[in-house]
Amino acid sequence: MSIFLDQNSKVIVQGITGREGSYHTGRMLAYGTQIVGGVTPGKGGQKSEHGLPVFDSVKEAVDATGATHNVIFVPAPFAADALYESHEAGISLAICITEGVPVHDTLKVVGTTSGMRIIGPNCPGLISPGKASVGIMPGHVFKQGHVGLISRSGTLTYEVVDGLTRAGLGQSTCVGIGGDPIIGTTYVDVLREFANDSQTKALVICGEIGGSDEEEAAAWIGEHLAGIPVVAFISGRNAPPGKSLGHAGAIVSGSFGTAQSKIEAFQAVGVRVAERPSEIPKLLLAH
Amino acid sequence: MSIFLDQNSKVIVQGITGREGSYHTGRMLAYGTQIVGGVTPGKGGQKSEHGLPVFDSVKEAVDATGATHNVIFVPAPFAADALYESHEAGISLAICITEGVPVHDTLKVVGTTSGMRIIGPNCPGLISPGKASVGIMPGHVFKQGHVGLISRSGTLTYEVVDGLTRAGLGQSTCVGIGGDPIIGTTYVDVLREFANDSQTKALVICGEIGGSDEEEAAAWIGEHLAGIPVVAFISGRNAPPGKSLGHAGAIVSGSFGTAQSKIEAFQAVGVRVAERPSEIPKLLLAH
Amino acid sequence: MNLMEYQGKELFRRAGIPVPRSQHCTNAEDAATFVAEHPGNWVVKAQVLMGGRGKAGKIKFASTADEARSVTREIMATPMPPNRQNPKGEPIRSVLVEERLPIAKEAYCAITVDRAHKRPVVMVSRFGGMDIEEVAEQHPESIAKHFVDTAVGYSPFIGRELASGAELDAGYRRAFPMIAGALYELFFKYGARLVEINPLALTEDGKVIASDAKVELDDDALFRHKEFEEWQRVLPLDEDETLAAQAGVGIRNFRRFDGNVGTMANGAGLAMATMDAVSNAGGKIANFLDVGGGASAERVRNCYELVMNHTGAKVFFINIFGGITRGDEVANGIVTALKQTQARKVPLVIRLTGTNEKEGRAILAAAGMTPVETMDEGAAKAVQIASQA
Amino acid sequence: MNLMEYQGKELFRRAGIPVPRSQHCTNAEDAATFVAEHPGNWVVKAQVLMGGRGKAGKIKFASTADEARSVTREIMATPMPPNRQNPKGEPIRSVLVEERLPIAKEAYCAITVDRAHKRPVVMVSRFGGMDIEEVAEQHPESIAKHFVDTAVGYSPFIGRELASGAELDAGYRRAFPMIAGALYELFFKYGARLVEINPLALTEDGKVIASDAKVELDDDALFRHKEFEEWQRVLPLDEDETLAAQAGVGIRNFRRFDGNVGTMANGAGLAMATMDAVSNAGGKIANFLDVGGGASAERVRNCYELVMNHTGAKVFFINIFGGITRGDEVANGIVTALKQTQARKVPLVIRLTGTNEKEGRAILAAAGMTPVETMDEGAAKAVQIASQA
Repeated sequence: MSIFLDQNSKVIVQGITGREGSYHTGRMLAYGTQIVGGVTPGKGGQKSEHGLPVFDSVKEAVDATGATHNVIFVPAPFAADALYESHEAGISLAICITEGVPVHDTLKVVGTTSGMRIIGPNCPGLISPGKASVGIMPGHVFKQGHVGLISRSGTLTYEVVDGLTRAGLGQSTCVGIGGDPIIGTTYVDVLREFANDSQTKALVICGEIGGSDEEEAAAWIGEHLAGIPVVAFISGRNAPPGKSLGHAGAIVSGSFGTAQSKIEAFQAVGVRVAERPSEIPKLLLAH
Repeated sequence: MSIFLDQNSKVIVQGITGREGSYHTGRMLAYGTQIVGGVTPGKGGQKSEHGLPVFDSVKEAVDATGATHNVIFVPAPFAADALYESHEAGISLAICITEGVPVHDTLKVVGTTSGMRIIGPNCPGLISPGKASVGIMPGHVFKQGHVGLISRSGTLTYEVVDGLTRAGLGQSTCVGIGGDPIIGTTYVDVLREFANDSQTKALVICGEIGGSDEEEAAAWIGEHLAGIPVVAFISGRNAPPGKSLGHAGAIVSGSFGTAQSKIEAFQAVGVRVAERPSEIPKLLLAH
Repeated sequence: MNLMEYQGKELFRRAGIPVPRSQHCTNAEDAATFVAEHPGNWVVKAQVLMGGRGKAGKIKFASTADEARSVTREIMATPMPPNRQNPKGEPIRSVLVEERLPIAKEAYCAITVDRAHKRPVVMVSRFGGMDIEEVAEQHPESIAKHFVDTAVGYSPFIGRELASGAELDAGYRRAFPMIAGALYELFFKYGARLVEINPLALTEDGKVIASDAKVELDDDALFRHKEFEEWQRVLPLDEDETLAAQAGVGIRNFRRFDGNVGTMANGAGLAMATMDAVSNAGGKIANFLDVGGGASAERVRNCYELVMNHTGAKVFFINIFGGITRGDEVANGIVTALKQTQARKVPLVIRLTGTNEKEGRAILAAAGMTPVETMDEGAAKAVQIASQA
Repeated sequence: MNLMEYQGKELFRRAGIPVPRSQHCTNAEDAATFVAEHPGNWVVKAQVLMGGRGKAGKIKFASTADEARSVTREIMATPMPPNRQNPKGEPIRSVLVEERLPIAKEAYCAITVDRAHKRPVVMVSRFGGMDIEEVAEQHPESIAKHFVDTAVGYSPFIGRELASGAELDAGYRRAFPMIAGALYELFFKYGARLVEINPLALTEDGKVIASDAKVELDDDALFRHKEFEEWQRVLPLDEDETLAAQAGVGIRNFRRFDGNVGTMANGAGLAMATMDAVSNAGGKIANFLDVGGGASAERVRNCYELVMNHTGAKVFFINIFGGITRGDEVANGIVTALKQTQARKVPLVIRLTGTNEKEGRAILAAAGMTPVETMDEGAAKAVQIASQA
C-alpha cells in the first residue's frame, strides 16, 4: 500500500514558476508522480516550464484538477500563507520544503489547520518508491520494498537508503519529517500510519539530537509495535550543548535532547540502535 | 425530554460570590436546579452564601462536582476568560448572562471553543420548566408542557410565556439566546435540538429587528420542520434605521434587519406571525 | 462609536493603508493657509458622521487659498440636511482638505462581523463609491466575501482570492492583499464593528489609495482603548444618547420620535414590543425607553423626566413585567418618583404584571392610580388619551 | 539571537512586566555617576549571554559611587570564565546597575515552544533563582505547565491555574496572571523561542518583579523585526557564527572543536553523522560543517579556507552524498577550489557517492585524488592520517 502517497495521488506545486519549484517539478514528473498543475499568484492561465497549467490560487487548482496533495516551494515569509491557503482549499496533505520558516508561523499553522496533514517545514519531502515522489529526494537511490523510513534530515536519509537499497532492502515509504523544532508530522504521527500499512514490514528511524521526539517515538513503539523490526540511528553524538548544528531543531539544552537519552529510550523498548549508518541493513536483517 | 437542561444537569456558577451571582444562585436553587458549587478565584475552600462549595477554578469545580453546565455572572471584561476556562475544563454548556461583552471577544470565543455550547452572552439563560432553571428567568411564570420557545430578549419572553401559561400552554424548554450581534447559539442551533426533542410539540420564536437570524431560522424551518406548529413574533417594527434599540444587536441597517423582512420570511414558510404577543396562544391553538 | 473620516484615515495611516495627503481644518482660515502653503488641487470635505455629503454639496474642490477659504465657509455655513436617521441633520464643525486624486477606478472593501457565520467577513466589490446596499441590490454577484476563521486571522491568500473573486481591475491585484490585511489588523486591534474603504481608489498612475474611511468602534470595547478618549470628546453623542447618558440610562436605551405617546418598559424587547403595541393601536410613539432592571424611585423619576422634558408625550404608558424586578418595588418607585418630580404631569397608563403584581397594584391603587390588565389594553387606553389631549 | 539581560528587561518594560529600576553602563565612570546621582543600594551585574554570573563573581553590590566604580572595574576586568558551551569565555562590555530588591521569595516562569505538543508551553515553579534543569531534576513535581492553544492564545485563567498548580506563594497570586499574560504577548509579538523570568521575585513589601530576563529570539523571524537591528550590532555573533557568516554559509552550519580532523558534508544530518563517524574511528573532530546544496567551486573554496584557516585540522574529510547535488559538479568544485585557494594544504580524504558518482570520481582521479568508497572508510583513513601528522 505505502502511506501518504502513491501513483494515484494528485499533486500541485505551490511556487511552480520559481527556480526551485520548476526544477523539482521536472524531477517529480520524471519519477512518475502525478503532478497535475501549479500555483503562482498572478500567473494563472499560463503554462509551466513542463507544460502544466498554472493557477492563481490553490482553490482554483484544486477545483480544476482534483488535487489532494500540495508541495510548497515558496520563500519562508510566505510559507504560512501557502499552508493556510492549502487548508482552506481542502488539500489533505501539504508538504512544505521551505527552510527558515519562523517557528511561531509553524506553531500557529499546525495548531489551526486540523484536517490537513502537514509534512515539514524544512524537509526533503516523501517518496513511495516505484510509485511517486514529492519533494526533493533523489529518486534513483530508492527502491520499492517493505522498509518504512522516517528521518529528520535529507542527505543522511539518502545515505541510509542507499545502504538499504544496496543490501536489497527496498522501501515502502520514506518520510522526511524535517529538521525544525516544530513540525507538522512527527515520528509518532508517521508510525501510526506505518502500523496500519500492509506493505511495511520493518522500520528505520533516522534521528538526531534535540528535543524529545525520538523518546516519544520509542515510547510509542514500545506500546504499539511489538512485533515489527525497528532499527534507529541517531546523529550528532558529538554535538556541544547549546548550539544548533545545521538544523534549527538540532540543539542539546543541558541534559535534554542528547543522543544518549534517545539511544537509551530506543534500546529500552527493544529497538536496535546502529552505531553508524552502514550497520542499519545488517541490524534489520538480523531481526 | 426538554433540551439542554433538566433536573439531572449539574451546574456551577462562575462569579458565585458576586452580588448578581449570589442572588441568582439562591433563585436557581429555589427552583430546584442542581447547583453544585461555584467559582471565585482566590476564594477557593470557602462556602457560598447558600452553603455551596466555592472553588478557585472551573477545573477544580468540575473535578470535584462533575458539573457539565456553567452559568457566568462575571463582569464583561472577564467574560471571555471565563468562557475559555470553561472550555478548557470540559464544560459542555456555558450560559453567559454578562451584558456588554466586546463583540470581538465573543467572535473569538465562539470560533475557538468547539465542543462546548455557549448560550448568550447578554441573555437571560434557559429554563426547562418543572425541572431546572439556569440564569435569571423568573421561574414562577413558566409551566411544564410542550411548547419550545426561543427568544432574543428577556422580559418580552416572560410576557409571552405568561400568556402561554395562562392559556394552559406549558413549555418544554425556553432558551434566551441573547441580544448581542454575535451569540454562541442561534435560533437554528436551538431549532435543531427542538426538532429531536420528543417533549416539544410546538414552537414559539420571539425575534426582533437586526441581523438576519430570523430569516435563517425561517429558512431552516421551511426545510426541516414541516409538521410542527410554529408561531413567531417580531418586536421593533417601529424602530428607526441605524440606531440600536436597547440591545446592541437590535439595529436596522438600511434595508437589512427590518421587521418586515423577517415577518415575510416566516410567512413564506408557513409560520404564523403574531401582530402582538397576546395573539401567540391563539395562533398556536389554531394550528 | 463611529469615527469621522479624518479620524478613520488617521487609523488607516497608522496601519499602513495608503491615504491621500490631507489636513484637518476647523475653520476656513486654516484651510486657506494650508492651501496657500501647499499649492495643488485639493478637495474640501465636510467632516460629519452622516452619509450623502456629495449630494448635499458638502464636498467641493479648491485650487487656490481663496477657493479653499470660500468653499470651506460655504460647506460649514449650513448643517447636513436631515434624513430619516438623523431628523435634525448634523452641524459641520470641521473639514478635511485633501489631495485630489486622479482616480481611474473605484472599488469597495469592508470588514464587519457576520452574525450568521459568527465570523468576521471581508467584503469586496469592483463597484466602489456607491452605497454598498445599492451594490447589493443592483450587482449582488459583484460582491465577494470571505468569512475569516478567527483562530487563524487574515492571511494574504484571502486578499488574492477576494480580488480575483470580485474581479477587481488588475491594477489592484498587487497592493490589495496587503491593504486588506492592514484593514483586518485595524479591525481586530481596535475591536471594530465595521471598517470600510469606499471608494478604494486606483489612480491613473497605478496607486491604490483609500479615498474615504469609515470606522465603527464597539462601545463595549472602548474600555480597552483609552487612546480614543480624546476623539470621543470631539465626537459628541447624538442628542438622544446625550440625554440618556445624563439620565443615567444606557445610551442605547432611549430614542425619541415625533409622536405623543410616551412609553417606558423594563427590558429592550418589551420596550420595543410596547412601541409596537401603541402603533398597533393607531397611536404615534413619542419615544423608546428601557428603564432596565431594578426600577428604583430615582431611576423611575429620571426616566419620567426624560420623557416629560424632552418629548411631545401627552400620555405616559408604563409597561412593567415583574420578572426579577418585583412589582411592589416598581410601584413604590413610580409613586415616589411622581411625588418628587418637578416635571410637567400627563395622564399615566400603567400596566404592571408578573412577580408581586397584587402588592404592586395595591400600592398604585392607594396612590390613586388604576393599572390596566394587559399591554394591549394599556396601549389602546394611552392612544385614546393622547388623541383627546 | 539571544538578548542580554538589559535588552530583555527593556522588552519586559515595554510589555508592562515590572522590572527593577536600572541603568545600563558601558564603563565604571558611568556607573559611579549614576549611583552618585541616585543614592541607594544597587547591584552591578555583568551583561553577558553566558550563565553562571553569580558564581563567577560577576554580580556585586554597591551603595556608593566609589563602590560602584570599583566593582564595575572588577567585573569588567576579566572575561567570564570558559565552560564547555563557551570554551573561550565571554568578554564583559557593559554592566547593569540595578536597584537592590528586598526579596522575600523567588519563583520561575518561562514560555517556550514544546515540540511534542506542537504548542507554546508556559512553565512555572516555586523554585526560582536556580537553573530550571536543576529544578526539573530535584523537584520535577514543582513545575506546572500549560500548553497554550495558539488559536486562542493566553487568557488569565491559565496564569491562575499555573500559580495554583505550582503552589506559588499567595503573594504572587494577584499579579501573576497579568505578568504571565504580558510575557506571552512578548513571546508571541516578537516570535521568541524562549522568554524566561528567573527569578520572578516577590519582595518583602509584596511586589512581584522580574529580577532577571532571558529572551531568545528566532533568527528566522528577525526579518519581521527591524527594531532589533541595533541590538544585533551590540550582540556580536559568537566567533564560529561570525566566521560562518563571513564564509557565506548559514551561521548554524559551522562549529569548531578541539580536534585535528576537519570535516565537511552536504546536509546537516550527514555532517553530524560524519563527525560521529570520525569519533567512532577514534579521531578527534576539528569542526562541524554543512556545505549545503549546490557546492559550487566558490562555496567549496570558502568552506575549505574556513576549516584550514580557523581550525587545527591536519586532514580534511569531505563527505558528499550526491542527491540533488550532482557528484560531477561537486568534484569540479573541489578541484577548482583547491587550485584557487591560497590557504594551507592538508591531506584530503574524499568520499563521493550518489548521483553522477562515476563522473565525479573520474574528475577527482584526473586531478590526482582517489576517493574512498564509504563514509566509514573515509573516517578511518582521515583519523589515521591525522594521528600520523
